[in-house]
Amino acid sequence: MLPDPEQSPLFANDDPDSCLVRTEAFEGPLDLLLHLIKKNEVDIYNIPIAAISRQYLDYLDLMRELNLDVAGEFLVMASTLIQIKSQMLLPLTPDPESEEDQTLDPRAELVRRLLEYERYREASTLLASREILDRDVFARKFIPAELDTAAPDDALPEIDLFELVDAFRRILAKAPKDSFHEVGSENISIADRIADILAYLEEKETVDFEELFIGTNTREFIVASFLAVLELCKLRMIRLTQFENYGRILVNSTVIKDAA
Amino acid sequence: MADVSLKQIIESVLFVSDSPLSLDRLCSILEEFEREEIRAAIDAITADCTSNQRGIELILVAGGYQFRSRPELGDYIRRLKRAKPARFSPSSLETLAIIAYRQPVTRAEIEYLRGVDSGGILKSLLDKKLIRIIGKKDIPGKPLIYGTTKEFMETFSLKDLASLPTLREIEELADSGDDTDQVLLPLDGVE
Amino acid sequence: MADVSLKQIIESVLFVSDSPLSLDRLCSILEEFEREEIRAAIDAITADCTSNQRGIELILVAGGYQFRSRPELGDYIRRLKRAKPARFSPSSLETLAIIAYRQPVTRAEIEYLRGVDSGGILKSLLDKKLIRIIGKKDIPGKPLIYGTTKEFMETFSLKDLASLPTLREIEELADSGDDTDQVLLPLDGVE
Repeated sequence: MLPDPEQSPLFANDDPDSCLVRTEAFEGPLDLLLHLIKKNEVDIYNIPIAAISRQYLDYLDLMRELNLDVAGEFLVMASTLIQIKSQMLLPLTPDPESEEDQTLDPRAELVRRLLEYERYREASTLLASREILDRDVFARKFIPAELDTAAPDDALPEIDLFELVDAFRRILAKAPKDSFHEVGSENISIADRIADILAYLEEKETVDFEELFIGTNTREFIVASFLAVLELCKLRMIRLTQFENYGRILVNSTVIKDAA
Repeated sequence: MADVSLKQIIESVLFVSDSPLSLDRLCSILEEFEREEIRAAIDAITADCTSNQRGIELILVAGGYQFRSRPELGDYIRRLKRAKPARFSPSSLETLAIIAYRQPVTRAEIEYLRGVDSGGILKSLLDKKLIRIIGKKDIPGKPLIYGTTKEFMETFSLKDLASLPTLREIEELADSGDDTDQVLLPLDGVE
Repeated sequence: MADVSLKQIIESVLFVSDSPLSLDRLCSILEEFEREEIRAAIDAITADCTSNQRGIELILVAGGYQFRSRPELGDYIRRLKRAKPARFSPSSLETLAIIAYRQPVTRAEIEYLRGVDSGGILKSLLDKKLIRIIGKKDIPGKPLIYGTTKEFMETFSLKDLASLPTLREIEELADSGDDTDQVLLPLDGVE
């Protein structure tokens, strides 16, 4: 016999001393909802929304009473629950997309999310139960003496992209303050364009200004190209010449060819 | 060097390597041997470890071969290491599971699935090299996409990604009418 | 754990240790065993390695026991090292990061940011073709200007420089809710 979910209290508490639980045991609203569904022993496909939302809100109240921060995500879910609850009070709307006599259950999306979440939670326990390196099994993760003395190689090292950004982040954190400026994606595409333009000029020496803008005609691309040209002028790596008013503008490379 | 066997060579090479070595890698290092000979020697070493009551075993992990201590000896090794054994919080395991099974995946997708902000956890998984930035997704906002690393497979003793434990399939929602792949998330505009 | 032998235990402990372990140390780690038993197990392992055509041997070095590859296999082991991609040093990584994100950039600018001489590192990054000299800046001294190369993009599988993750994207991860302290809350007995 399933207990009547409408009657089942959330905090049924026979032994108040033995019932400490960490709020973090609920990783988020989905976790809390799953807990309530299990606790009430209700069918996940047929959640008694009124009872579950009441218990959910009780829990949030309890957190507030204890002066705990209720994370925004919990509040978003609370409003979702209330919305579903009010939709459930309306007569079910027939699904116009469906030929069959089907109706849209307002709970459907939430149920799908819960099931998927439950699936990943299950996956996480499977991961935790594996033989974890440095917990259950151990390998030699050091360069042994016999390799240490061998000659180093010239192969390209392996780096992770994140390591690169993180290195830059650390540099900026300790670099003199006045050198700080935001590196946004725009800045990077300018650098990109600078590299392209210089490569282009390496082959052609002199080109038509407009030639530099051939490519994708997105606004972003044009702006980046233009700023790249300005930056290169500033660095005096290119020179712009115009023969007459409103005439063609020619771009020259001034880069001193030099064997590095 | 006629007096050493291929088995000895492979054992010593695998022994000193600090990361798993794939069959391809072994073949390119030991180019004077045939792939089949190398494979046979690996099998022989694997069998030796099992039958001769050894303290280590040869396993296939992250696409390569690596000697590892036998799991039942973990207790003794932890005494030597003293350092706290690697531990994972439920939230990092959850996040890792989502990335492992759904990669490439964006932060927004992870957060939709978990229902909570996951930036801090992503950062710490990146720091631990368990996940990596694969690139940017070609949708408005160009969010970063994440995937798991070789270290992830090494850490969880996975031969390859295909050998992730299979999950109970989600039953299609009864009467829900739409049978969208679970791969699709109603995320457009959530960014 | 009656089903594992002392020999297995000692093999696995010696295997994972990154430095030689003395008999004293082994005795203190494996306190439930007698010194004589441990010594006998070590001798047995040593003998096994010699008689069973193994690729490694157990030797006494610097007062402790350590597995080493057999000296006559050194040739093969050195091939492993040659074939292995080197790790990037933190200073090269820093320098490369500055060039990637700040290009076009001069050596003086790099050194200003890093606070140390970076000539040697620039040279080695140039050798590895990860960076290149784009040109000279037309200011007194005509310093060289550096930028990244096509090889750099290939190394990181980047479509273009715009696909480099931005600093802001990483900062956002780092800033969002880290694993905050866990608070105890009275609730009914969950797990």
